[in-house]
Amino acid sequence: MDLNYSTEELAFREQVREFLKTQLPKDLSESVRIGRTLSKDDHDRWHRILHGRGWLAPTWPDTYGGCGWNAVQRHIFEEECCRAHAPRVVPFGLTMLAPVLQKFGSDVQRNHFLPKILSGEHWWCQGYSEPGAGSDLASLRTRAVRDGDHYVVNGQKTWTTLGQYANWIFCLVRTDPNAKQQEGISFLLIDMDTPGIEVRPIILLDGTHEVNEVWFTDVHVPAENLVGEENKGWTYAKYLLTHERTNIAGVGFSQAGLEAVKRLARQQMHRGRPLIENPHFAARLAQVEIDLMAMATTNLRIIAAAAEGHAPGIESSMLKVKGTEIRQEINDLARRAAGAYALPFASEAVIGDNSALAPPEGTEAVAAQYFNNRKLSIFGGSNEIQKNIIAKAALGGRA
Amino acid sequence: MDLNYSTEELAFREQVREFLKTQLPKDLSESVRIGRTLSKDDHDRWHRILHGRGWLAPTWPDTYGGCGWNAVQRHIFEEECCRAHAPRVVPFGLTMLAPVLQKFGSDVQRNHFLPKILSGEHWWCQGYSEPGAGSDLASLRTRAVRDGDHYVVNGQKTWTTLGQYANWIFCLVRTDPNAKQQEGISFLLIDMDTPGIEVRPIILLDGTHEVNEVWFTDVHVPAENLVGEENKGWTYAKYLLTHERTNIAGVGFSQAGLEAVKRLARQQMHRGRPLIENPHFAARLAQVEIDLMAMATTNLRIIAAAAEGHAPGIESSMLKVKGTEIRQEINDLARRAAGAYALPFASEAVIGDNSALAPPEGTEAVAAQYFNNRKLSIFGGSNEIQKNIIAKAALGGRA
Amino acid sequence: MNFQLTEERQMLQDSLRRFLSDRYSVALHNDTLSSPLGYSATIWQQLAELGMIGALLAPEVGGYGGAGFDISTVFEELGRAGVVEPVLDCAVLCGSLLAGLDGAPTAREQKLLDQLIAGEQQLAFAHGEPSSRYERCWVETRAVAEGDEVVLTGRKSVVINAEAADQLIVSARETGAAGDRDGLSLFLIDPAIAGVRLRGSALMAGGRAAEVDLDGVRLSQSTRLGTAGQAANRIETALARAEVALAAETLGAMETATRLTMDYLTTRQQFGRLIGSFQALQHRVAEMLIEVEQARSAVINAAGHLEDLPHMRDRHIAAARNLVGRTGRRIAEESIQLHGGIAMTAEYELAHIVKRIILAEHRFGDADTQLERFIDLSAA
Amino acid sequence: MNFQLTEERQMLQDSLRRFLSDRYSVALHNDTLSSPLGYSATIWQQLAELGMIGALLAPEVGGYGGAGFDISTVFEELGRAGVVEPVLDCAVLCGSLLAGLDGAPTAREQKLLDQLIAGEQQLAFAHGEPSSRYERCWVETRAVAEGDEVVLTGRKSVVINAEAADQLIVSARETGAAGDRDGLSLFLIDPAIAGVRLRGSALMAGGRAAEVDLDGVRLSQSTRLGTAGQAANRIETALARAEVALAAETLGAMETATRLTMDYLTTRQQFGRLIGSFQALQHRVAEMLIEVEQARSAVINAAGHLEDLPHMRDRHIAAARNLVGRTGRRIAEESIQLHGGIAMTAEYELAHIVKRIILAEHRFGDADTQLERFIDLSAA
Repeated sequence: MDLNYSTEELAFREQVREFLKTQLPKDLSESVRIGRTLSKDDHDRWHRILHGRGWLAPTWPDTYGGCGWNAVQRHIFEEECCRAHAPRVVPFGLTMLAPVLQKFGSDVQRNHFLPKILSGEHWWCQGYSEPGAGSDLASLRTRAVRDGDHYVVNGQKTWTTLGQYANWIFCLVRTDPNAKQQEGISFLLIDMDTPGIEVRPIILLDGTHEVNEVWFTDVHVPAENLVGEENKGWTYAKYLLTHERTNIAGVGFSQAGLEAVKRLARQQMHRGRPLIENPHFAARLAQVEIDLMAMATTNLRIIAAAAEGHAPGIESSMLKVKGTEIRQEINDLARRAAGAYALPFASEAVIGDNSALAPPEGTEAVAAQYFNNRKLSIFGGSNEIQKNIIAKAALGGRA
Repeated sequence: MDLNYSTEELAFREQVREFLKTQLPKDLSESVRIGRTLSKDDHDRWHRILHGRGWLAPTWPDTYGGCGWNAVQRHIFEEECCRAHAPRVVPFGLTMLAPVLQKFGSDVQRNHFLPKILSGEHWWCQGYSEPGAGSDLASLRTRAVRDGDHYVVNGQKTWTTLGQYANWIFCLVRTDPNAKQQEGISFLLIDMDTPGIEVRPIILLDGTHEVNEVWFTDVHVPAENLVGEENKGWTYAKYLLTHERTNIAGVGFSQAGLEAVKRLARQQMHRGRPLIENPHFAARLAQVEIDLMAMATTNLRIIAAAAEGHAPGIESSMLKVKGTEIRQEINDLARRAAGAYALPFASEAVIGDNSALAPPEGTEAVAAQYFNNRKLSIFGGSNEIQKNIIAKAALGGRA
Repeated sequence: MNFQLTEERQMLQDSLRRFLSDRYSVALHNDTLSSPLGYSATIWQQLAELGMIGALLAPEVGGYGGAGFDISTVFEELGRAGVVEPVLDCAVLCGSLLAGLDGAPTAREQKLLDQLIAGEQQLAFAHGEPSSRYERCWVETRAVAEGDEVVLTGRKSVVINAEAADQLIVSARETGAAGDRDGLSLFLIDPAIAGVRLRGSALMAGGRAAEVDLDGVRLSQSTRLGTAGQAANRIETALARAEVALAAETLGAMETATRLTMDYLTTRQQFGRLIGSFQALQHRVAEMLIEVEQARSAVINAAGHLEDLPHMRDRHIAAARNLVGRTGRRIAEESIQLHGGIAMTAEYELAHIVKRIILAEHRFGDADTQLERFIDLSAA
Repeated sequence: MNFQLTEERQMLQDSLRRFLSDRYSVALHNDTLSSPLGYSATIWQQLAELGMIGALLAPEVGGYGGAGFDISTVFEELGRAGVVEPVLDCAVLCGSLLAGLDGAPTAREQKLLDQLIAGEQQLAFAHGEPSSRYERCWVETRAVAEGDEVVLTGRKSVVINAEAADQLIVSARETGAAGDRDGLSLFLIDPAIAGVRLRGSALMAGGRAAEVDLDGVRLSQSTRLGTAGQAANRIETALARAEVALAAETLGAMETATRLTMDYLTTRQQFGRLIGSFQALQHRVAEMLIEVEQARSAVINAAGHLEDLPHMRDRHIAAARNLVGRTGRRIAEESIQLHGGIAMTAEYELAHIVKRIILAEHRFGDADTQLERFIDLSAA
């Protein structure tokens, strides 16, 4: 047992810190820190900087331009990025589609698409969810009918994150309507510029536009954009979902969030003393910090096992559940700390003038983040689905 | 809307208080207050005192010797008894069997048994649960086979509360093994002195003996001890269970328990100040007190509706769940308040010498009560069963 | 003991419920959120015509209600529909400040009250400050007498309805230190006068608020409402009434959230079954229903003690707002979770309702603050 | 970073687990609960022969372990089996007090340590007092020097293993006020000497304790362990080691409770189905499993920082004991609830396990006390 990083790991961390200190633009880290919504350009800039350093694709094999890092190094990189308030890299191409192409794609597909993911020429989004099929993904109804050397796609996808910026979408489509639910599904790559595609914004309760509906009306997709075999798409989809789980615990986000709450609670006053000294607030804060300390170690245990080649099983589900509970609790604490300043909309307050009447620093986005992050326990396999998985595995064939 | 008792109700409360002040033996209330286990004689004494006053059977119709109280009066009586630390009246004969006899028994049975319940000559216990049939009561397997003018009973009952003191037991027995589960059950009255009955103690985790197993081996029960019709016992059993729900919220017990915790927390010291001033302990205490204040009003709302003739529906289940959660939380607070003094067994500490080395007052039984009252959320229809009932009723035929 | 609404209150409830279920749509909600006023002037006028504002004020000052159960009846309905109009700020807070504690209102106060009841007057209470958090008497804004005038200097935070208000009621300290009950006064201010500066924002759950800067604002002494330095009781009473209103509003919103969730669970299919048939979700619905009943009882307790002695009144209010804060959060979060993503879209009613529930905790004290108050009042 | 047990610790774990699963039955448990000693002298001797006591002490004092992960490895196994023998009190607490902080133990101390490791010495630490609650330096018992002698007066509360102990280690104050770190000393006392009075009780979760009255107990100055008035560090280190042990013990007990619950859910039928097939119960099992992993991580953090600087060490220990206290309660209560009544009978293993879990919170500080410590240490 040894809870400390090795000398090599510490040296690596130093290298990452130095990079972030010198290469991460200050305006980007400031936006992330205060919870401002990032523009497409913000995302692109950071993408290019990481690509320039060769650190864009930690999970890719070396042959495709990965970093050759093990699980512990990847963890260190993520932890440091969170601490430095680096933007989160948009994952749809890099960590979701790419592994599928690397394992199941044709040589032509790999050679064509992977470099464009790295360069940023292609911005991918995910066409999985449909209205009426939330956690029950396999009940999807978007149809693709083979017509010569094309598929003709009709149907609707939803919850398409940042679809407004994307120029490509990978989709699960039903190619055999008579097969059983999880059979008859295929995995298609679709250029968003193809006629018949319409992207409609979904405005969330906090006023943000981060997800979309994508409608397909007689969209013609070249047959060479089929990944793997027709009707085998469910296999690839499941493989992709295991990669969606990278950094599922969100330890770094929680640690950064907790620090932000502490800063706010040191500055907000209550009966003439900093709020952080109030015993009831301090108790909530300590409680979640203790939970986070434990979860960070659970996360490291799983990472250490992964670095030795053990594939995580239900541990991923455990980290998803506890990790999102902790992040949501931190969001709740942040809104609490802000007091009445949680009431106004962030958008106006942040973007408005910087007069003496501005709200206190750190209160701008707390309510929006609280509401927005209710999604954490819903998407990526709801926490209920995760508990089903854990129980089924633990009780085995026995119940 | 009026949250106050009427003048008549206040006068009634005064009458009850006066009675308790003058008639409740001090040693009994002291035993109840500190959580000492009551002896058979303790129970019998209080039973006789209430009988003497005519206040033993608040829920019985006047014709059988009831008090003629409405729901609000019954509530006031229970509330005052709890506040005065009166022993709880053993309910098996008075509030469980008696309503069944009054509604479904023969004249002979009513005339024979009801007066002996009031006089205390018969101490009843309940033969419902069986090993392997907890919340799923209808799966019971104890058999009764008709043989001339007798039934011959074989099988086993369990969780028989205070069965060691009882001389009569009412039992659910299976009289038609071929019928569907809830049919083929009959309701039998059995003299515990009949040959073939054996009572075996079950010792609980807190060392107490309050429940038993009752074994039946070729026990001959006169056929006239069948209540109602053969194979209709499930109907009577369900009717009985609705009466088990009297005072299901346990508001009075919780209020008395909360007062006890406060006394203890005023006396226990922490860093040289009374524990009750510690903000974290005070927060726990306030939280449960607030919950209890609300539940007391929920209880009164249901009682007021009952006094006007509305039969409570899922409200009983709601009170059961919330009421037991609150009582268990108060038990948890009591053990917390006692600190290290929760570790020793109450039995020795209470009954031992009263030297200067005795434990602080109020700490004697806290751990035992905490463990013992885990039963509250299990028996009388587990809280899970109650939630099933609530959800089924609320979601209607819709799910 | 009696838990039935009086006939009058039953009628008020019925007419409000009918009006709001006819008129208060999600589309209206979304339009209102981004509107310049932050509320609908039409709805406001119609609510006044329904007599809803008068129901919140006592007959002595021209209303025909004003008791705790009047307030809770009205606000439960407003909460059920997710109404964002500034009823609480104009009618309850400012109405109570104008109606005052003892004796009859002055002629000027009565005129404002009449206009208020008719829906012709918008008001805002400028009380909270950057360092006050939820303390009721933490006022650092100073009022300094200079001859016939008083000069106000300070900053008021998150003043709801300030931009729309014809008049602001501003609290300021004439003597003493921040936190003292003594020394507080109230002033009636036209927000257009010199030295008053506003910076407005839309509120996430509807309505608008402003930061208010008071930079040497010169007022006539006659703008003071009531006796100099003695406003603490009046402020506390107004806040007590507002807290009962807010608790009832949240209760109503909790009812709607629970109803929407039950409707969803009994119509939505997943894995080939109604999702309401999954036992794990059923148990959570059962727990939600229990919490709603607890919240209802807490609101009854608070409303029923609103006319009680301040100490008793405030203890019940703190209890109710703590309970409603806690259970409200649970209902809001569970409603979203049991729905899934749909609950988070602005096109769906629940999105508005949960924002009302959660952000109510940020007015006059969240669950923790209320717990502290309850502890202090219980020890006293 | 490495989360594997060393080979030696793996062997220790295996041999303990094998021995306890062979020998530590529910029947033994029930017999022991009501026995005069409160523990089994046979089991105690066998544990010593297995080298279990030596594993808890450092090589410098005759053991072959003594690090945080040695303690956590041993106690997780003791917890899994629900062992009631006074390993924590004799070997960890008193062993650490005798092994001391700096320098080698004296000859007398080393002799006691050798006997302890061999299983030939029973000890008890008489430290807690009626008003100390869980404060580590709250000692009101006074030690007053009179020539070559010291006179002890005071009362010690719930001293575990006091009756069985050949020697008591008693804390007393030579100078200062209750709560001061300065002024504390430790004395080694034969409990049979004049002025010492014991009143014993069985403990609900196994073992026995006594109230200890010290009525002018006259001791030789040579009975003092270490420097006069400087015992606080030694006490705090011993308590830190005991808290790591206790947290690991509770973790082991949580594992057993969870395992028994899963076994029960997969064998017990109700309403014609395995009860483990009910989704509401499945989700609760999933939550239990998550909490056990959290507790395991918390214990690793505490054990891994036991040799760290006191401030860092104590912060991790407070965190671990808070988390284990909270999650332990949840596991204990959920295990009972998911079983139903059977869980509460003394004939069933779980009854003993849940008592160990819950009552562990009553040693050295419950979850709230640990939270306060964590807050204090985080602010420092």
